[in-house]
Amino acid sequence: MYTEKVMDHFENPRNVGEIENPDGVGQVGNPTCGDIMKIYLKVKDNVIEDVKFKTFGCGAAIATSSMVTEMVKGKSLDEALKISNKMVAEALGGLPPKKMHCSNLAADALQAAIQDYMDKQEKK
Amino acid sequence: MYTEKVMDHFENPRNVGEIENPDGVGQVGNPTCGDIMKIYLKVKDNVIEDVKFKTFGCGAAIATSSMVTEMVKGKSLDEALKISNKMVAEALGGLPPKKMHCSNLAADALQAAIQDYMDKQEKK
Amino acid sequence: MRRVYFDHSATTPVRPDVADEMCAFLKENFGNPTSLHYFGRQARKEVEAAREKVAAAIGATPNEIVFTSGGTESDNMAIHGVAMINKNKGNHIITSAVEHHAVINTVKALGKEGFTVTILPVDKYGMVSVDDVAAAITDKTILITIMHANNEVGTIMPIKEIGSLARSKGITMHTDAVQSFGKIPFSVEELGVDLLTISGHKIYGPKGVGALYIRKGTRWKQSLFHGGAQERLRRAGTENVPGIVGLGKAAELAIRDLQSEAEHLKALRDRLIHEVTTKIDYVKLTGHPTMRLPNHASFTFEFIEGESMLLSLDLKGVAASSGSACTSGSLEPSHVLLAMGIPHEIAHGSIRITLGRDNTMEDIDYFLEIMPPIVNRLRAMSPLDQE
Amino acid sequence: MRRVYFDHSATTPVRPDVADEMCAFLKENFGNPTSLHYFGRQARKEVEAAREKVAAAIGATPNEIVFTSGGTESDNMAIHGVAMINKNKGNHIITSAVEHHAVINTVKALGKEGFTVTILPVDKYGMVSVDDVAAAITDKTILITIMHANNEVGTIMPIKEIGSLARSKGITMHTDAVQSFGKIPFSVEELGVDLLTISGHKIYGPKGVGALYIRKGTRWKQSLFHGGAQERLRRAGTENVPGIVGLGKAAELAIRDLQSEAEHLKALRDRLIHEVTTKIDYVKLTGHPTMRLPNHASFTFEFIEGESMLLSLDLKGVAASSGSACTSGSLEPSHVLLAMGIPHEIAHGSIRITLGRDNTMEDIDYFLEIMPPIVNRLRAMSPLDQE
Ligand SMILES: Cc1ncc(COP(=O)(O)O)c(C=O)c1O
Ligand SMILES: Cc1ncc(COP(=O)(O)O)c(C=O)c1O
Ligand code: FES
Ligand code: FES
Repeated sequence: MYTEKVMDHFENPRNVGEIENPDGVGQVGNPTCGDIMKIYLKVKDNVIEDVKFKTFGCGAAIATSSMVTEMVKGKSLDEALKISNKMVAEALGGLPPKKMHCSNLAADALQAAIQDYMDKQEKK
Repeated sequence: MYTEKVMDHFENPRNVGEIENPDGVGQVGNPTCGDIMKIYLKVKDNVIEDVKFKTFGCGAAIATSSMVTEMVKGKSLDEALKISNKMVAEALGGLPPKKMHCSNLAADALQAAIQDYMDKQEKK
Repeated sequence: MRRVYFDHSATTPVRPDVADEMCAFLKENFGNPTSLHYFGRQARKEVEAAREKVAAAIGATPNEIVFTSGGTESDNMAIHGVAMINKNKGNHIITSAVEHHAVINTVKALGKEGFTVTILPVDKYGMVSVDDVAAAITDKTILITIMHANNEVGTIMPIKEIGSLARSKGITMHTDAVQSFGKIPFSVEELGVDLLTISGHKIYGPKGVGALYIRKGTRWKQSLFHGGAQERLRRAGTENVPGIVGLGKAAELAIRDLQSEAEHLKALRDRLIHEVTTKIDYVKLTGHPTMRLPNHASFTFEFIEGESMLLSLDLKGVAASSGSACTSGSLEPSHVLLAMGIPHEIAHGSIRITLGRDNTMEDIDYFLEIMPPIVNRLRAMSPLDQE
Repeated sequence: MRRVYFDHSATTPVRPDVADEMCAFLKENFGNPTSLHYFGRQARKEVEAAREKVAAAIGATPNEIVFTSGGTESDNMAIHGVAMINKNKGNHIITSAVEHHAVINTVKALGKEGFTVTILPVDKYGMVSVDDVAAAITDKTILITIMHANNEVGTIMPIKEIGSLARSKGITMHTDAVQSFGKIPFSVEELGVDLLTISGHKIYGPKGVGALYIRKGTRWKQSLFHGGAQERLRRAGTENVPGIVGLGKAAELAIRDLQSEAEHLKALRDRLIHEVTTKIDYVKLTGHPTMRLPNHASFTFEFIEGESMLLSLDLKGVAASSGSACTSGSLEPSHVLLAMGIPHEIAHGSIRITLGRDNTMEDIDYFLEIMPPIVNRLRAMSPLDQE
């Protein structure tokens, strides 16, 4: 049911883990519904220098988390903000219809992390 | 679905035909319902000397007609009157449940033929 | 004893190619197609390949095909599902008097649950008239279900005309194509139907599997089985994978060979019909003389009864039937023949000879040799007036 | 790659003996059992022989067995048929929260059609309490339907006690024995049930065939399919003869081997359960520790999600599932685990290992070798607090 690309990201997820003292953190989902994604950002000069994730969820959830981190690493925040769930799914060669919402989660977690970074910047 | 006995009587029916100047004739059923049995009797000293049948109907109808004629040939009218549809079916080694009514027809045709003989006697 | 099978409308032998494919499958590929793992995916692949074959065979897209346990389930599912979803829109259903029991009994059951039913008559050939359909339509009509070809008398109905009429009125149209599929060419587009029933065991495929075509966008809902989410929620229950594989293969081969088979069958059939109707007295062909299935010959023999003919033929090794396999077990004469205006006593003397791909001209010759004495013997036993 | 099949509750491979018999049948004996002629009678003989085998396997008489297209159809047919015939007598149906969807969705659908439904809770082991059943009974209760063994957690229900309770109150009792049949010994007499469901593909038989036991004298009517007069008017549609033959054979063999299989399976299962629960942290066995199917082990692994475990196992060649095959395709956690009081986030981390006759201790060893690193890897990826 999953594409080779999905399985590759599931088996060898990129950027798993946490960043100590991150510049931004985003978390979406909750354990009751069975999916949680957490994304950590390190930002320098408006560019995402480093990104890591932790995910509790299905295979698609793990693969989309991995893919989204790969897609934004080295990108400017403006570029990163343009990443939609559709783009994530496409980058993985597609997802089964039932699993499209998993890609939502990944994009949402990223947006949340960027928002968190921006909020923190404002407060400075 | 039919016993060997039924098939034997179907394949080699005994006493098929008509009797010229019969002493009694019985006919039951009608072509609309798909079954007609006609039994001809020759009676002497209250004994059935000869009996013949003609039948329009299913395999069971033909076999029960044949069997009933065989059962009554040479019997006294009193004995013949005791022949029930159950006895005919049993003599054939049984009939499928759906086909039990065919044995009714045969016994009924016999009774009708005897009745016809008796009616004629009375009128003499 | 020589054995001749002449009852292909009741069921067909499984083609060796189909049986081989199914057997390989039975032994090796056993997964549940719903399972996510390797074994499940292997099974899923085959189910989807079969779906593509069935879809291609009737000119549909794979998503429009739902696998079922057979023609009976497909008919029930089609009719009930359209009735249930449309019951607030209308309650009138049109069918014909010569449908298979799977259709007519389903429609009649709905008739007891508040639906209004029109059962259209047929002409002496068993044909429904398009004008009758048009006249029966009301603004409450939600479904027209009329078979493509009749199982008892082989008549092919004007489904194309009825289909376009239905479409022009926005009425959902179902056809039972169990007998026509694989025997005459058609596509769902050409017929203009919204739902169409097929069955595996009538096309040299396995028993216990069938399909329902449901055109994309058709107002229909699953209303028979509750359970798992199989077949995209359109049919609950673990898929009969080997059966589905067999149906796919059988459908593919049936379409591939349709043209050449039809020629072969027509040659046999035409000789059979010609010889029987000329060599035996008081015999009539039932069904339409030309608009009929290529493998189908059906007759009435006056003064004698069908079952006794069948038994006599069986004793000589010939397997035929008198109407449908279902009615063979019952005592009433065929509802199809009665609807065609054939009197009861004559309807009782019906015989159906349905040919198949393995039949030969020798089979026909054999039948023509044994049938006249059978008829003579039974007529000699018949009390009916024969002048 | 080593391939280990651990999903026998989803479906089983067809036993070679069964497949051989079916294949011979597919190729040679193709008649329609309703047909009167030779070919029909040959098929009929085999159908009735299979019916005797199935009847013998559950201690019933052959007339009490109706063949269907599978467990889902049998469940639907049982429940709907009892509801329809008794609707003037009463309208209350009792079931449990852990039934298969084929039962619970059917009962819920009746709940929308004027029936009152009681869905009994279960304890933390997934067990229904007999007292709860007794307390739920009203003078309107017409049907109790509670499964014999649960497919997701393997718990065996006190059907004998519930059956005799139902009988003492004159209430019809149905049990879904799809998972227990062939795995634990029982007879319909001993269980005291009026209707009982079995399915071919769970006992090393074919998919697409099942049976419903209907005790003589039970108030039940055919209410799903309309059509021909097959199965003594209890199930319309041409019989799936090869499937039925396969089911008969599979049932016979399952009962013959039940005792020895059960010992083999229990040895594997017990080692599996012991090792998993001692070697891996934050793991719990789900279902009853002793009143469970001999081949059934099911667990929850905290902090991680089921599908990702299944995918990881699959990459190593191990086929397992997380609950039922039906729910594997869905996003909600199992209704069974939730009914047992397991919190959502833990229910999401469930895995079911169901063993079969071809599994070996090496298969268990292999699983025990690969599972801990999988759990570790996924837990390392999990954002949930793990102290
Ligand atoms: C026209 C027609 N419809 C439906 C059916 C039923 O199909 P099945 O036997 O697969 O249930 C048949 C055959 O029996 C048929 O001839
Ligand atoms: C307990 C139970 N009931 C019913 C079914 C449905 O049976 P089938 O797959 O034959 O439709 C299953 C299996 O899926 C089951 O485990
Ligand atoms: S994250 Fe919910 S199913 Fe994939
Ligand atoms: S005489 Fe009517 S069915 Fe036999």
